[in-house]
Amino acid sequence: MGEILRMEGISKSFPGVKALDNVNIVVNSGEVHALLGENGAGKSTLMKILNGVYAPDEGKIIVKGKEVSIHNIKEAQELGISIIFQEFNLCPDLTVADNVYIGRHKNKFGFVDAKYVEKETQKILDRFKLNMIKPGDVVMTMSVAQMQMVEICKAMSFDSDVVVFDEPTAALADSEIEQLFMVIKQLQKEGKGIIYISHRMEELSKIADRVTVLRDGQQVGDPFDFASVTLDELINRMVGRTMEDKYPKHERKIGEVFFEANHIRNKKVNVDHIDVRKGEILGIAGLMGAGRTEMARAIFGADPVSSIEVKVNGKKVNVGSPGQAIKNGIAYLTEDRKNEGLALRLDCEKNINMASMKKISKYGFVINKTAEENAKHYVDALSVKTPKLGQLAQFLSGGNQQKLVLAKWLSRQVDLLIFDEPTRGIDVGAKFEIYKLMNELSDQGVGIIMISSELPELLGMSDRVALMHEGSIVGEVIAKETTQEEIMEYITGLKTKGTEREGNE
Amino acid sequence: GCGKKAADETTAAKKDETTKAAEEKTTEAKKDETTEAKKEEGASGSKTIYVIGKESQYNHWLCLQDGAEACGKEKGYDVIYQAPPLGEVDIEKQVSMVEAAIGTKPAAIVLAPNDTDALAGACAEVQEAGIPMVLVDSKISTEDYDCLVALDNEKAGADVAEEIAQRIGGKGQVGIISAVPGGATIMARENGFINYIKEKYPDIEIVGEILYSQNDSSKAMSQTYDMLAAYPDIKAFYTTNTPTAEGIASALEEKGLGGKVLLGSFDSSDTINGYIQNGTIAACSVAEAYNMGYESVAQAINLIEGKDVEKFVNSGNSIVTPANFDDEHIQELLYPFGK
Amino acid sequence: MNNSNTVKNKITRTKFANFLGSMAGLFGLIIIFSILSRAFLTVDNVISITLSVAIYATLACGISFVLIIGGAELSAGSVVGVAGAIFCVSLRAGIPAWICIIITIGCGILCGLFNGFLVTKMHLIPFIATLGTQYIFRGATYIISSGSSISVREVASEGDLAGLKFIGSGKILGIPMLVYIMVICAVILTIVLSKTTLGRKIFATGSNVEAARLSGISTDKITTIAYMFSGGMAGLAGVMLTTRLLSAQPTAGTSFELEGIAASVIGGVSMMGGQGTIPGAVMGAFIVGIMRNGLNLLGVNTFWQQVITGVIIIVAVWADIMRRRREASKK
Amino acid sequence: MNNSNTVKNKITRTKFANFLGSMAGLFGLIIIFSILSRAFLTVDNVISITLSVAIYATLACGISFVLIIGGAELSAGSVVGVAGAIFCVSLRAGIPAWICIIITIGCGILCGLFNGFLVTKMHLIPFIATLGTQYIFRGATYIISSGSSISVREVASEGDLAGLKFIGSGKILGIPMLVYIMVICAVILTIVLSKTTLGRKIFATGSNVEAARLSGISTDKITTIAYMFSGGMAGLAGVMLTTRLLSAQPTAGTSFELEGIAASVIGGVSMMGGQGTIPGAVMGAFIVGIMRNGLNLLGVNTFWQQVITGVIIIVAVWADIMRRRREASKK
Ligand SMILES: Nc1ncnc2c1ncn2[C@@H]1O[C@H](COP(=O)(O)OP(=O)(O)OP(=O)(O)O)[C@@H](O)[C@H]1O
Ligand SMILES: Nc1ncnc2c1ncn2[C@@H]1O[C@H](COP(=O)(O)OP(=O)(O)OP(=O)(O)O)[C@@H](O)[C@H]1O
Ligand SMILES: [Mg+2]
Ligand SMILES: [Mg+2]
Repeated sequence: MGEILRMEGISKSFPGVKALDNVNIVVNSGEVHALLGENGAGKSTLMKILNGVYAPDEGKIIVKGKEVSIHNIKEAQELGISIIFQEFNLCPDLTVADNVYIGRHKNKFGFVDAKYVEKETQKILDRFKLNMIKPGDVVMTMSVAQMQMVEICKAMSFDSDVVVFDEPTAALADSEIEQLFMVIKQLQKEGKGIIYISHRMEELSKIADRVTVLRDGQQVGDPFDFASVTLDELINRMVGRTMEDKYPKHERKIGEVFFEANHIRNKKVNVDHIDVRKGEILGIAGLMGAGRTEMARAIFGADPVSSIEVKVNGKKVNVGSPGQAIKNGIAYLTEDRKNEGLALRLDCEKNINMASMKKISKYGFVINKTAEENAKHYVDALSVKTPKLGQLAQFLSGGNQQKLVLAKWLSRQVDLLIFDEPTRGIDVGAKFEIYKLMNELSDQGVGIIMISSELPELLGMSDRVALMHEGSIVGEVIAKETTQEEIMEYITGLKTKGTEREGNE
Repeated sequence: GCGKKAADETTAAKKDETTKAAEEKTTEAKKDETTEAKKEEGASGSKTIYVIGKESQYNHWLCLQDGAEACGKEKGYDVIYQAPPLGEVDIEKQVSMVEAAIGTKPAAIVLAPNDTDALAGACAEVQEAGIPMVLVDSKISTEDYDCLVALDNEKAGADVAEEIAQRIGGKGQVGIISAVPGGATIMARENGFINYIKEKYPDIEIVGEILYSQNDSSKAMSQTYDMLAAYPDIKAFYTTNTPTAEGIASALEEKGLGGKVLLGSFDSSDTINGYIQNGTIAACSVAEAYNMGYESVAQAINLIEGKDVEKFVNSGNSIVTPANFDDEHIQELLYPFGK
Repeated sequence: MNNSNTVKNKITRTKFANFLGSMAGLFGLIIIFSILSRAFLTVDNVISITLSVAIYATLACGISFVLIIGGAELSAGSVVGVAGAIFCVSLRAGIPAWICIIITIGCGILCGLFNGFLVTKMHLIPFIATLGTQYIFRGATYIISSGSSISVREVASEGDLAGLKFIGSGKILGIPMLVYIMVICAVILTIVLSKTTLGRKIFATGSNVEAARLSGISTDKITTIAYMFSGGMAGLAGVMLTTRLLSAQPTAGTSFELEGIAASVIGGVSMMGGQGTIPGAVMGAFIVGIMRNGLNLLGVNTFWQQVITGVIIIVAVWADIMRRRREASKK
Repeated sequence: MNNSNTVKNKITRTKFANFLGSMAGLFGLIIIFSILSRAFLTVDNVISITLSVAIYATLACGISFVLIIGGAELSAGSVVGVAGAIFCVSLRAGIPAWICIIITIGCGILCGLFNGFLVTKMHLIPFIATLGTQYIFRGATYIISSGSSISVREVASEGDLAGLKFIGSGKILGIPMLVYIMVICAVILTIVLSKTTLGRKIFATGSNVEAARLSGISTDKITTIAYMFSGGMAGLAGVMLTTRLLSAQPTAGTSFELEGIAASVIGGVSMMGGQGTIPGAVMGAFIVGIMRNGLNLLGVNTFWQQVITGVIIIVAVWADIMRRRREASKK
């Protein structure tokens, strides 16, 4: 087990953020090196530096004893370093084999040796026993997990010594995760060094050998063996404070049930019943792909459903389109704010007022003063950092963009707010503000559904937690009375309960 | 309509013979040859004559079509009139049309070629296929045709030049806004005018470059304005086809210059006729289109029936001016389908 | 309050800067041509420029709506043609002229509705949908007019003819009626786009259709409305053209859509959607019109004019991209 | 080995299914017309169809490259025009015909290079870049030809004339030379697109330009090459048209680009990039050509033909979208 990669004294600043501050990491061959830290701790940035996406401000990279400088992904690959990003870099119209060999097809006089490429791809697939993927499959038709496997094959086709996985399980179902782990173990056996980034503590125990922890861009202590610490200690190192600090303490006055949705059915969702009380935060837990987003979109009328019944204050309402859902007091904050939440090329004011046209207009004419005052009110209330109301949304940082989306719905004043991963990619300070806001909203009697992949956040913020597994709600727990372990048991499908209870109601 | 009467007069002698002969023949033929004709249709001797024009929207072509169809009807032939949808610029499609026509083995093909060279190949193909080939309106650059029925565009251009020159007193500035560059007819009309002026009226100055409207009337209007601004003393405009003439005329009228700045043009349309009547257009060469169509089919039939045919048949034109506007013949020519 | 004021000022300033971009081009042209040709800056010539631009500008205003929503509009020229034919045919049917105008604009709006239907309900990409309707509407023009040009003098009643002549070539205070029409339309569309909720919805849809939909905007409806605006303006442009020429030709409006798109884009309307202004589009039309006029005055031949038009399109859009980049990097 | 075989079958099957889509349309048309017109399925007519389609199909093959890369190509028609002019002018200069052909195609490729430059280096969106060059190249055509049509008979030497006539209207084994040229080009481009690394890079760039770039493909270069292919094919189409007509018109090729785009898209080439085949594009050209021919034979008037062309574009693309949706939902 020799050292194959060393990053020394790496620092990197972005305008306004010190993303990395003197970070060191050493990877040995045949080990799975976990890189842990909160959102925004700088993990991805470190890996992007390793792969030449960003240049470090300071520090050096040493591969197999030789100092190197890496300027792009291709150079990294040639040095035997591959990364599997969470957002894929595949060409959807091409086949698996073509994607694996993209840009470097073996050729005779410029002709593609399709047979060779397919054979080689097949070899790699065989090596990892990925027999459900064929070299000739078109990527567009594959599932997310399969696409990830293609990315891995691509990395392996370079015969890389170091493979980086940046949150690989984020989009995978359980069985798929098992398969991924098998692949990783295989790599390990072959003597590769693996850097593994994940927010899921539970799965780490299955594969991680050593751990490096980052916190706010700084390294916390030296790397240590995973087996030598308990999970609690690990989290303590990552967060640097106890759980109580992270979520604002709050007493909620919960009213009666005002929102109900029944028989939500479509391809991905099969939910019989879900309800929300006034002033309540209902958490939704589930693994990625459990269908939480799909359920939320169905309630919001964003996607077609085969059946749904929504009652607000006991009255059946129509949610055939987002417009109708909004009219009935339902709002939805998408998980993908760049593509679905914001009009990036419009300014803050227009984004904030986008869902509140009535409020800022008379007889269909916009009253500029009202519009600006309204926007300004929410910019102040959420302390959105922007030089001016006329700033285009695309120039705001991620957290401030998220606040803009929030401002849009606060301005609309709805009864039910569905937050889908509201704190994804948001720094600690901004998270805390969003939590406070959620509390304020619940004080005003607004019901909240919060979808989150971070169990601590769910436990810290919600009153009840509905548990989803493979499209159905398989149970419901009271946040104060449960543990992460219990929730995990439900959402991984080990345990079901409460489905009968809901059925009986 | 279509100035048919007048046309009859102009080529009276010729026509009497041909039509009478044909009439006799057809009536006989109807009795004796119907069965035979039917058989022939199955083989190659169909009774269909394709007339492929340049376009199908302006009176000139409608009249030509009328004349052609009238002649066909008179003599017992089916005349099918076709034209490319984009009009004169649509050369490639016209070639395809001729080729498609050859494919159906018609009795004869009458063609108004959109281009002198471009259609030459197609005409040769027609002749190779043993189908009588009559050109109408314009010629091609080769001799691969049996007969040409046309008006001499260069001479017509000179006719218009003479009329305009007379009206402006033989001196002053004249501007030319033409249609689409390149076409043989258009070029002949441009050259006829320019050469005549240069030769006969050295005191008349043709100003600036020839502008091209691309058959867009609104562009022609703007170009007229621009010419007027650049050459405030301009005495007359000359143009080579209908859409451009309409544009220039309405620009002149808009400026209140109708009849003060003269316009010489070609071919008629309802709109053009109005402009002649009110004096905006001072001279307009109108081809005897009905006669052209009629004569082209008549020659085609002569060829089908194995008669001798001359290589060139002039179909003639008239210069319409505000002065002769009310003449009976001119009225027939301008309002072939009634007002 | 103080704070809010500076915010407002800043917004105004940015908009003004954008506007200046096109203005600079316009004034550059004007200055060059007034130096090179004495005939250029005369009252007559200025009026004749506005007159030649009026129809294109009207069309460009409508097309801008579609471009802002992120669509494409290749059928506008054919709608101009079909509108002229419908106008004359309905005049011929003895319908009073002002009703004919309404009918014609209505038909233009229907054409837009059809485009909108193809794009939103049949999910065709806008380029293909409007390419198809370009053929369809042009064919319809030929069919309606039986393929021949129709003279307004022949089909309109005496009284109507006078009115139509006045619209097409009359003047009030020395300014042609068509220019008034264009200006009125531009003002109305500017107000719609910048002052109404509809305008905001159009920008939102053009900027990010999914975000707009999830904000409760019925983006299909808004998209269709944008196409209807474009169709309606093309219909009006058809009426304007017909009254100006006093005849409707079946080929009228051919390739006007490209001129309209070029004008919009030169004036800063983004073909990616979400950006653009009506005054910008009008200015774009003027840039093209002034250039044509100036080159005609200078006696530059039509062939070079085509080349120069192409160059101006490319340079104008490129300058726009550069300006935006600079702004982005400045922030 | 067994495994790899089934894989191949799958690929072949999918491609075949796509191909079948267009084929179905084609055969549908053929059957309908052969029933309706006895003249349709004659040898002569079939040859005349292939002849009339040859030039459009050649053009569509080149345009497909640009569409597959995710671009737009509005200048192809003007390149056809400029190519014709250059061809005749170089003939006039006394250069042997075969060298003139190479020069002309070379100029077409240069036009493509210029488009590629505008798109990749000046970052213009393809629609605008090629709209601009449409004007520029058309203007250049007029300038080069001095605005008048040039007769090949006048400018070519005796020997060359015979050769050019043979290319334009000669036949071997009863099949016109132009058809051979078209087929050879289609075969070559098919091979380039499906068998070479260049082809893979083109698909990769069109499918996901960012992924392609990160994988070390110089997407700018590939994009430019695609435009150069299109330019080169347009240049060749210009030569073909000139030899067929034996003259170069300054207006030659006007709006050919729309026909070419329509053909490609009807044949299943996606305007969003990443999808399409050359045989598909050729088939698309044939669908349009057969329809025109059939309607001519049936004596349908040209006005209705325009409408029908538009309808076919819309229906073909819509059917394609539906098929893809069905496939996507199947998986
Ligand atoms: N391109 C960028 N421009 C500006 N700031 C950036 C950029 N990329 C990252 N950052 C900032 O750098 C910090 C570290 O980000 P990074 O993506 O490395 O976090 P992470 O540890 O991967 O978090 P997560 O677990 O959410 O993926 C964050 O504050 C982020 O906002
Ligand atoms: N647009 C899409 N096309 C194809 N598959 C999708 C799409 N959106 C989601 N999926 C897949 O559908 C499944 C359910 O996704 P969904 O987003 O509902 O899960 P989720 O529980 O909300 O998880 P997340 O934490 O990602 O929000 C996943 O496997 C996901 O990859
Ligand atoms: Mg990260
Ligand atoms: Mg989700």
